[in-house]
Amino acid sequence: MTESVDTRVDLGGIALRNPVLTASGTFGYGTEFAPFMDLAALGGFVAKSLTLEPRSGNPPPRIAETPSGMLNAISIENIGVEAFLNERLPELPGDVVVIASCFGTDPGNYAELAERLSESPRVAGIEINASCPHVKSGGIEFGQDPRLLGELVERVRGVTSKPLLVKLSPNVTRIDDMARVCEASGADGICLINAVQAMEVDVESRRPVLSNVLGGLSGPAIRPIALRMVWQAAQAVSIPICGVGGIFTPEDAVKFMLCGATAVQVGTANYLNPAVGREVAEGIAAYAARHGFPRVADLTGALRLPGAP
Amino acid sequence: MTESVDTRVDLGGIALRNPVLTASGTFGYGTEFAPFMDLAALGGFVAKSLTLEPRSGNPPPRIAETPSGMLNAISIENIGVEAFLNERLPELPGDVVVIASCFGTDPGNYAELAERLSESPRVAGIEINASCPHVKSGGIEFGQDPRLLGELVERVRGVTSKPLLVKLSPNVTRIDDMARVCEASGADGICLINAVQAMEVDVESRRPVLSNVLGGLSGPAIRPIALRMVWQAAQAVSIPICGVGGIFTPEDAVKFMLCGATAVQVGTANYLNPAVGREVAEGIAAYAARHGFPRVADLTGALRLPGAP
Amino acid sequence: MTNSNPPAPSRPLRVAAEVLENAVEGPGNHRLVLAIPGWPGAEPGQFVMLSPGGSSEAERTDPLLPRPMAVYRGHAAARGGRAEVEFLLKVTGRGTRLLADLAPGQSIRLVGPLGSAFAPVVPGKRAILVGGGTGIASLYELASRGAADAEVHVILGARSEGDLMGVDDFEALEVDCHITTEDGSRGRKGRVTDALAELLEAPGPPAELFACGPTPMMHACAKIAQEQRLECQVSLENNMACGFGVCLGCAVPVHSGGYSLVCRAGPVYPADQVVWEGLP
Amino acid sequence: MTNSNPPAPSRPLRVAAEVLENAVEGPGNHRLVLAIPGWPGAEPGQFVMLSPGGSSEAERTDPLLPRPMAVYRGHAAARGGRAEVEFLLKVTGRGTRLLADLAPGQSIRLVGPLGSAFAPVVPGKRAILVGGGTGIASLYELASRGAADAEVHVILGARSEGDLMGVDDFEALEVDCHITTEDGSRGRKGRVTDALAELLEAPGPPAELFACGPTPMMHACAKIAQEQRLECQVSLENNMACGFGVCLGCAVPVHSGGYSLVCRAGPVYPADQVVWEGLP
Ligand SMILES: Cc1cc2nc3c(=O)[nH]c(=O)nc-3n(C[C@H](O)[C@H](O)[C@H](O)COP(=O)(O)OP(=O)(O)OC[C@H]3O[C@@H](n4cnc5c(N)ncnc54)[C@H](O)[C@@H]3O)c2cc1C
Ligand SMILES: Cc1cc2nc3c(=O)[nH]c(=O)nc-3n(C[C@H](O)[C@H](O)[C@H](O)COP(=O)(O)OP(=O)(O)OC[C@H]3O[C@@H](n4cnc5c(N)ncnc54)[C@H](O)[C@@H]3O)c2cc1C
Ligand SMILES: Cc1cc2nc3c(=O)[nH]c(=O)nc-3n(C[C@H](O)[C@H](O)[C@H](O)COP(=O)(O)O)c2cc1C
Ligand SMILES: Cc1cc2nc3c(=O)[nH]c(=O)nc-3n(C[C@H](O)[C@H](O)[C@H](O)COP(=O)(O)O)c2cc1C
Ligand code: FES
Ligand code: FES
Repeated sequence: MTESVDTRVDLGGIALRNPVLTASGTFGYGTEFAPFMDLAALGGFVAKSLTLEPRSGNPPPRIAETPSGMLNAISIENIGVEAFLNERLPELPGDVVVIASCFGTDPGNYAELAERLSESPRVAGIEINASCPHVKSGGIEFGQDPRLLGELVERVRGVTSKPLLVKLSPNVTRIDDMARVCEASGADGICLINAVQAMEVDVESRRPVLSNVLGGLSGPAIRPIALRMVWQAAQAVSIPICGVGGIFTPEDAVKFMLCGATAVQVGTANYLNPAVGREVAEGIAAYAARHGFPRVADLTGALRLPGAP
Repeated sequence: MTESVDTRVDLGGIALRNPVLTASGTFGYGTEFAPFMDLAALGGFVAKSLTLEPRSGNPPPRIAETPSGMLNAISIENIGVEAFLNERLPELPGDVVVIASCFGTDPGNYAELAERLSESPRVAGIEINASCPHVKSGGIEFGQDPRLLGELVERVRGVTSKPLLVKLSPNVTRIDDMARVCEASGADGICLINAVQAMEVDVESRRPVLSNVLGGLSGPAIRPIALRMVWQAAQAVSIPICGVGGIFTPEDAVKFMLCGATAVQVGTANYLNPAVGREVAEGIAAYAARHGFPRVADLTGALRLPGAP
Repeated sequence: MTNSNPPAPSRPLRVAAEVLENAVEGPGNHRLVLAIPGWPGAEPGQFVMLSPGGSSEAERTDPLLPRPMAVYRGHAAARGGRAEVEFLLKVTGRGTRLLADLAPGQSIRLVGPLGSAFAPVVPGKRAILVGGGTGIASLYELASRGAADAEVHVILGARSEGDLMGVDDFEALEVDCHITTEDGSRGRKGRVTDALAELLEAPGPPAELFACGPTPMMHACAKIAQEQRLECQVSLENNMACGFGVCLGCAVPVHSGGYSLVCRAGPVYPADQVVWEGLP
Repeated sequence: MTNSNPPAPSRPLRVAAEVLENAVEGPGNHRLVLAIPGWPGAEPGQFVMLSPGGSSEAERTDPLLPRPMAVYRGHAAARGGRAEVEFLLKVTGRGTRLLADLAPGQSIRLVGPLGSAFAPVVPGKRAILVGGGTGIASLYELASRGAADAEVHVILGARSEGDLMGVDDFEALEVDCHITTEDGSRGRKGRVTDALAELLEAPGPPAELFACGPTPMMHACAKIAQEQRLECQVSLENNMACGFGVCLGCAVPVHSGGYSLVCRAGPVYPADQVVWEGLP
């Protein structure tokens, strides 16, 4: 029954064999997961956010556990775009869909990165990380100011013809406004949400648990917030949406699709279960089959509102 | 040892015997808790938000459970200000500190309510609910727009000489800006956070689980977000702050105080343990004693930042 | 058309109870026996809130909310002066799964007794008790206490034999028992309302109804009662966060205007007070 | 000053393991024996990630993250072709509390073996193994395998007698055992580093150190090794979310520049690679 379901979706021009991606920063550069699953079982994955130069991140402690969630302040530690293109990408099997994530401190950085990434035929799409919740400059500022965000997206749009996704910050008053800005500035799709800015304190030492003081909250705790934002964004724009935030099970993923997501990203769950992406993809197909949807793409927006039959 | 700790705090002119209040909407009108504890064991409580006229709220379902949290969309169901003043307040023992919460659709409503409440000597302070996450008009709009919020606070300030607290919405880009507006408009203190706007879906029926579609997320899941916002607000203003969001244990409350809160409110935890407010108050005093603080008020802002000794 | 008033509720307590027994009863049903210090007793139809985490366990915040469970059967104070109270629970999700996993000796947080009780059966009338699924658990005390005063008929229904609860206990009482299952695996094939309609056709003293089960079933019983002008009390199973009237989460619309709190004014209502149309 | 290279790590697996035994060992310590299907074996110093929820239990999302646990001792495949692997765990918080509560027959999710191993003891040298608190668990296999090749000394320390783990197992090996407790409740009163200093003063072949325990203790061992120009390998206990190098949460600063991942390049490091100053 599941076999007869068409699992393919189109995420702003990126053809995916199923709607499940793994989220940036939670899937390394892909190869780390090879012992646990065939990477081609995923729709694709978003690599750790890259900067022009390698970057070494925050001092420890960088992570903490919170109720049904985790806090992190890694600060975009990464190997840099050149090592990614020259060392990591070639290690990946050709049938794996790779989306590259860009991070910078000004639109110029971002554009330069996107340009460099666009040269590689192995990069299926580009995700702009406009939302890192704990880097001191860059990232979140773009995700919180509609004018800056618009400039950033336009600038990157100008240098790449690859499918362009924008990853939004949840730390805003109106997510629908931010979604509209992305659409108007030429994005092919939006991904939301990044981690929610948060904090944790150790009462015995009376210190913040993270060296960075502030961090990003991820995991099941934020799922109802992410779901709300995806629903609000889906009302506001017609470009495709990729739902991210606390997805651990196929049912979680289906909720995001019903609320309007074309695809989803699984993040924190990878740490607990390195094969979760494949399991979520299989489970979505099984759900579609059980509920009589011939294509998983038909789940997108299939929420029944109160009063509707 | 605990006995020797001075537990009193001053929350913007409201003298509290200890820093623990119970949060609006989670403690009814107080008397519901009499079977479970002596209400005078609390610093005080904030009654369910009131409107000028009685109000009957949303159709069911109104609540749902989420990972380490709950969603609600009650929509300020309440008995109205007159019944509160004439029927409920007189039932409460004289030594219980009662803070009244006001909700309206325009500054005029709020002011009228505050005026009426100010006539009662039993009302120790007034909390403006500028942040209900699921009422269609009023509430959250004020909490999300600095200009509207400033107008609202000024208007209410003009009609009452009672201590005036403003309860802020977490659904904003910059909580520090909202805190500053309150301070500049004459508030005596701010309370944060109200529930986070969120959503949940039932995959079997493919419907939102709440009749209202959107609801407010509360409980431990949001505690790291609340803690971050309290810390940010404490950096921005010098009026006292009351920390709210996911407090279940004395240690949770201490975290908020270390981040700058003068007092705390316990919300969702009351549903699981109707005596939790007393237990948190006792536990804060024990913590202060154990850590050598002669007054619990000394915990406020006692966080050690990285690099500090 | 008012029933005699239900008895005044006992003052609820919050306490850690000890698990004495937790036995499997057919697939997915458990009989949980708790020793509850200071238990004031409960009236038929009342319930408690049980926190799935257990209280000896390290604090976990998921699942967060306590679960409402009807007091199935109370026993006179037995071991160590603590009351023994029995619950029948069906595993339907995460919370009940954790309750079913509790081992004897573990302790669990409880608030109760809570809610309104069924008004007692009226002597001289035919009391017909209709229980569907987990609703069966709310009716045992009523059947047991009523049997002395009135002609008591009990209809117990579920989807399948394995979903039935407590049938042997009811059959051991001096009452007339009817079993229905939707798949016919035990008793009469069909719904409780089919059996009810049949029972009402039989000659006898005037009937009054007491029903507990899923909302659609309660609605169906209310309709039958209205058509035949019978007294009918229903007990509702709404989602609850607190159980004692402060979260306002368990609201049900009532004809007297606005909403009523199922945990406080209910769970037992005269069937004609509830606005059934549009209930989820 | 480089040690012989550690053995190539086995490919990790993700699997549901079955609890065979979970016995209390003194206050707050547990000996957990798991049957792990397909277990490839582990080298001394490697660890696994254990998910406290158990896998048969209803899904709960709190506590969320798996916990790192050293492989204490592996046994040759025993029951049903599955390897039996032993862990010693100390209850320090919610996660380890839940691990300690697992009952035989329950299943638990595991990822492993993970991380780097200790380079083997060098024949002809004096291998001094220093374990503090939970760090003791990482050293048993090294002591056991090394005893054939070298003169092995083991120093096991903890705050108090009840916090010691596995002492009897070490004493049953052909190695020289020293016990220290901070309160003097067992063995010598003081810290492991006191015993280490004394041992290093005794005449004998050149010494090399292998240490596992809390960061301040590792730092102290590193200092002694530096002062006395000894080879020293330390195993670090950082907080971890994934255990296989993708969250970047377990970083430790290293002299070669930037950060190293304790779960992947570590947990075992040559002591002089780590930048100790300012570590929490
Ligand atoms: C007054 C009353 C008495 C009850 N008596 C019994 C009894 O004696 N035996 C028994 O087996 N069950 C009884 N129930 C139903 C029982 O409370 C639910 O089956 C249980 O809460 C489901 O929890 P779960 O975690 O297993 O399911 P989930 O579906 O995982 O629960 C998710 C959420 O929905 C809520 N929820 C789901 N279904 C119900 C429901 N039917 N009623 C209330 N809340 C629900 C839960 O509280 C939780 O917040 C009673 C309910 C009420 C209101
Ligand atoms: C490589 C390695 C091997 C280990 N081997 C053992 C062993 O064999 N036996 C044993 O008893 N313990 C061992 N530990 C320590 C053990 O992992 C922690 O004690 C445990 O994670 C604490 O979890 P908790 O929930 O009980 O404590 P909590 O303090 O409640 O945990 C809160 C958070 O802090 C993290 N955390 C707290 N302390 C530590 C710590 N010391 N190390 C890593 N994470 C921590 C947890 O993962 C969790 O995310 C090892 C740690 C590492 C890194
Ligand atoms: C440790 C960690 C590192 C992350 N790094 C990045 C990153 O580099 N770029 C990015 O866009 N998002 C990053 N994220 C955010 C995730 O991609 C995701 O948006 C977020 O965690 C919410 O999803 P989840 O709840 O499924 O984890 C990171 C998250 C975590 C937990
Ligand atoms: C069911 C429910 C009803 C609430 N009603 C109100 C209300 O009427 N007025 C108000 O200011 N806050 C209301 N709140 C928000 C709480 O006061 C509190 O700000 C929020 O729940 C976060 O705290 P907590 O996580 O401790 O519950 C309500 C919360 C819940 C769960
Ligand atoms: S369950 Fe909270 S008011 Fe009824
Ligand atoms: S624990 Fe995740 S990278 Fe080391």
